[in-house]
Amino acid sequence: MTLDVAWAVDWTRRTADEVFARRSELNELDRQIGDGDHGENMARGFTAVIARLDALEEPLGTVGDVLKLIATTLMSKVGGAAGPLYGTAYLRAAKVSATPALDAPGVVAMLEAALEGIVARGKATTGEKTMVDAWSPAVEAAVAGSTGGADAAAVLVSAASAAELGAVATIPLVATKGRASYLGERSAGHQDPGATSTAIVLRAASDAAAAHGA
Amino acid sequence: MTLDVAWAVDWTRRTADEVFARRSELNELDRQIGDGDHGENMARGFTAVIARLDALEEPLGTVGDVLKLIATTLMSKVGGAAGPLYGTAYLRAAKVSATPALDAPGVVAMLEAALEGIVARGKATTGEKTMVDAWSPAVEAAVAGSTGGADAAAVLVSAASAAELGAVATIPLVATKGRASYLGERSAGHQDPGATSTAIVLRAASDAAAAHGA
Amino acid sequence: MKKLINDPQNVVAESVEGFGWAHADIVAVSFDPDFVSRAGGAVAGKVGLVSGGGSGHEPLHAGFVGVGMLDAAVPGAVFTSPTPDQIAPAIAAANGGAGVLAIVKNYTGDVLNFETAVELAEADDIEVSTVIVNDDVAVLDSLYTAGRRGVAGTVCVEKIAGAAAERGDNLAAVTAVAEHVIANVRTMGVALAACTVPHAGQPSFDLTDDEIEIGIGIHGEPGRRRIPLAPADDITEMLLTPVADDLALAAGDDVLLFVNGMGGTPASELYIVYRQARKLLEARGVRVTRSLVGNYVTSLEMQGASVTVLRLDSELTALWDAPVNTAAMHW
Amino acid sequence: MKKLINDPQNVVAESVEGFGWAHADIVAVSFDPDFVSRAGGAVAGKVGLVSGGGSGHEPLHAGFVGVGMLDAAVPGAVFTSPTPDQIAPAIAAANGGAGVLAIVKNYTGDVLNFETAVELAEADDIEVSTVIVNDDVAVLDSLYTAGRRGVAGTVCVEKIAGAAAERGDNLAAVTAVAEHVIANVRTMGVALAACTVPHAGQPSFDLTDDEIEIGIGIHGEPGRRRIPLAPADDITEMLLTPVADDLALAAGDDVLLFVNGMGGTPASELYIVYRQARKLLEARGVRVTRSLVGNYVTSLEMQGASVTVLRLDSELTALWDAPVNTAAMHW
Ligand SMILES: Nc1ncnc2c1ncn2[C@@H]1O[C@H](COP(=O)(O)OP(=O)(O)O)[C@@H](O)[C@H]1O
Ligand SMILES: Nc1ncnc2c1ncn2[C@@H]1O[C@H](COP(=O)(O)OP(=O)(O)O)[C@@H](O)[C@H]1O
Ligand SMILES: [Mg+2]
Ligand SMILES: [Mg+2]
Ligand SMILES: [Mg+2]
Ligand SMILES: [Mg+2]
Repeated sequence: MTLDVAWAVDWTRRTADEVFARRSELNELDRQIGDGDHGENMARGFTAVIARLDALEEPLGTVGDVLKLIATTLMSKVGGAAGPLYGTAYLRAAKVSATPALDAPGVVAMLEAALEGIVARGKATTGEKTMVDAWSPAVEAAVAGSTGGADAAAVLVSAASAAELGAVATIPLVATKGRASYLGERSAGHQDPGATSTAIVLRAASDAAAAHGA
Repeated sequence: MTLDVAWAVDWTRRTADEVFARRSELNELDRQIGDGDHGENMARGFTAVIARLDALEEPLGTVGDVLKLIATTLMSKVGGAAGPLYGTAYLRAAKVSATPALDAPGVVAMLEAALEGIVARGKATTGEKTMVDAWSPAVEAAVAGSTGGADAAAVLVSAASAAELGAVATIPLVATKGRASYLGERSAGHQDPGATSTAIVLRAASDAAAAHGA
Repeated sequence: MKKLINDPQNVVAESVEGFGWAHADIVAVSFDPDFVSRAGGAVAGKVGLVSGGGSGHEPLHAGFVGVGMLDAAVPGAVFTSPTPDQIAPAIAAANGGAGVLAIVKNYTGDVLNFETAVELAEADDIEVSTVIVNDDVAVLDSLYTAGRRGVAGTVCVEKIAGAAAERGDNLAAVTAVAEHVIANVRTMGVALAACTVPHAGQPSFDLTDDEIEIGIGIHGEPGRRRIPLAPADDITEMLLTPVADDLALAAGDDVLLFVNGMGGTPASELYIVYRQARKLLEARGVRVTRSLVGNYVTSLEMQGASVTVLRLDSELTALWDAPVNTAAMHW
Repeated sequence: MKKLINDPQNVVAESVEGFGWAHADIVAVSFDPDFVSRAGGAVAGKVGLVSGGGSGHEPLHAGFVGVGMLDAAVPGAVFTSPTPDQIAPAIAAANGGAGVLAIVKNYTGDVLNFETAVELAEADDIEVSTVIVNDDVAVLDSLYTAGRRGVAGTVCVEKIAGAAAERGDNLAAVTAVAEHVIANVRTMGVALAACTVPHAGQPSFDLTDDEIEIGIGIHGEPGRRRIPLAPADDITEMLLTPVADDLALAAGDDVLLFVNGMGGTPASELYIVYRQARKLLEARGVRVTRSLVGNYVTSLEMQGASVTVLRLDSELTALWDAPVNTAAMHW
């Protein structure tokens, strides 16, 4: 199977729905160790993304076109740290996805590009209690899955599960990047909001793939 | 019996003790319908009064001297509405008490002068929910007692009791003078702080008289 | 109660001392009795302006001592009028030989203590005239009250009378200008949350999470009525309408629109109130030709705001625009 | 949560609109994308100054747009950095042909969004240099953090670099002055009570009635440590000492002492903090030659304060004293 533009659009809508549904949860996670706006930022961004998707006069041609629309919208609407980080992630992902559909290696390349974008902008490595701690295991899991012969949808299942585990695994970490780092030791004991939203994004991708895999 | 300078000093110390003891209660009454400082104002004033009494090198010669010391101290330390009102009350009372001791008519004259001073400054009549509603029945009771042949101490007992009843009777009133008047109808249902401190002052006078009547 | 204070009894003295150090180029501070006067002392030949009142309304009044505004300010205990033995020396310190205007907010305590102080000053041969500021339209009928309170409009009186004194008007003329401002300035305020007086240790009134007080004064008193929390635009209308009605504002009138913060309200919220008040004035055909937005007459950290409108004519406008150099107002 | 707002989503837009109306002589407001620039536009031949950041810190930054300070300010959502598509047009609006200095507070979001905006502006052939303000000594070791935050010291950078631009310094020189200020300014803050972001509806952190947060930033984040409430003099010492130590202040140094209110602190308390901070500096032999006390860099209605010290030399002093005409700073 491959994942086409319809999948990409469905992924986006599912991401938006889940971000809206978990907006307060993300705010609350950010309130514990940051400034309490991560849910708000993501919701504002995805509201604009959906508005732009809805306003499209003709369907987009490639997965990359969808991802680029998301990238530019998030960059111009989200602000904060998440805006440029997710913006760059989607932009880099778009660049390697200029095709009508992605197979498993295509999905891996897309996820790798996203992570590279985040690291290029944010300069964080794993263990710093940021969204990198969700993206990085997700990419590793995707690589392993694809190498082992999994199809695109299965690759996304592994990536999403790894991101979720990664997000939970940020709880004991002491932040050394982003706003939570100002708290020092006090940042331990709380789950990173950006890692949590990353898990949301990747689970939406996987759910959309499952729905389209029929 | 007559009430001498020692009585006046004892009256003052008892007033101070009772004001200190009931400072929060007076603040709280004032918080309900005013700005919450009446206990503070009275306590600041009587702290200064006691300090000046304690600093005296030789005893004062007349009851009026004691009252004048209180008057000038309250005027310069209390501020707010209570400072000038009590200040004038004690000043006028001092003027008619320029004698080593007061008999019953002397006590009546002193109380009448105090009330006149308050009315002259504050322009309130009875029923406006002010200290006048304690002073006025106190003076009436004192006049009645003295006319009926009561001695100085008994006159003060009547005055104090009347002041206490008068203070309680301010509860249903709607204030039309002072800060409580800004509340309009909402001032009803609360006891006036100035009327309450008046009852404190007069009960202290009566208690001091009882102690000295021996 | 959490406050950045030491002993509650020393709040005013310590704060005024810090104020004096921070603004030593503008003010001089005297202690025992406590008052603030212009650095350099009274200006010979100029009418002196003195105001004062309870503390807790900062920057009022000490923040307005300086060229173009007050000559002296007298801080009482928090929310308590100062005493005559503070006010009289401040009047003397403000006297440059041309007499002194005392600007008094209409509260029983302030009026009585200033009255006595003025008598003392006059006994020392200082010519004093007094104006009573009473701009608060929340106090409806002075037959049944101690009269309207003096609130944020006091700033307008101090600024404009100060400019008149600075340009050399005599005492009668400065007094007339002050009365002219008083006749044309009205205010109404709202509180979202009470303030806590240092000695009290608890809020000055109790509001639930969805109630506000309309028609509050500046001493933490409860207001005229308690209503459910409403959008800023609606609240602003409840403040602006009685002010505009009381002034009988008509199309073509020029006004100063002054949105005052009570101490604990973010500037952003004050501008939201300003925006709506301005819309409402313009809908009446009134032109807002001057504006002031900020914390000028506060109630400690009270959350809330007041809306003040001053009807302007060309003279008042010119006096408003005249240079002023004080700690809290400067142009 | 009680606020004088309408729809939480419109807080910034409505507030900025009101701000623009109130100060139309000083600023012009653009919407979609939202930014504030000088009335009259960029000054030909002058280096332009742009700053911006999340809203909720008013008067920072829009209140500092005007002659002698900023040319444009970019307000983001509350406590959220603005986006490149707002910042880039603001840079263009500030460009008088001599290039633009972007003054960025050191937060990941601000740095990243400004980075992108600067790239966009440079693509339009505008010369831009960027300085990162990082005065907050509460953030101890930048090895383990995103680096020290930019807080109240930003006002000093904007004022002094603004004066350098106004006197005609070129971009390199204005940038050097800004860097010089940044190298010599340090801040530390305390919160007594958290603030409530409009969309959140609950306080940004929870403190009991006898706890305070030492080392807070300006976004309602919790601080470095939570301690029991203490007298103002003790708290002030906890703020001033790390600031003075980090600057290695020595006897004979001249400094600007800046006590900043976080939005919900009465002016009287700020002066109590100022008084003690000044005493402590003087005890070190340091001379406080300039002072600033007030709400300049706020966190909505947070109760708290910060202490900023800027080491002065004669040039910085002269630039600080240079005339400035903005909504929130004027001399
Ligand atoms: N340098 C960084 N690299 C990667 N992710 C980061 C970095 N800094 C912050 N983040 C992520 O951004 C999230 C916060 O986003 P958000 O709350 O929207 O922005 P802000 O911190 O500006 O308020 C954090 O939870 C973290 O996952
Ligand atoms: N015009 C008046 N005549 C008589 N008593 C008055 C008048 N105005 C106020 N009072 C009394 O003063 C009391 C308040 O005193 P206080 O709280 O010390 O002063 P303030 O109102 O200035 O805060 C009221 O309870 C009332 O009894
Ligand atoms: Mg955040
Ligand atoms: Mg009172
Ligand atoms: Mg009082
Ligand atoms: Mg943020």
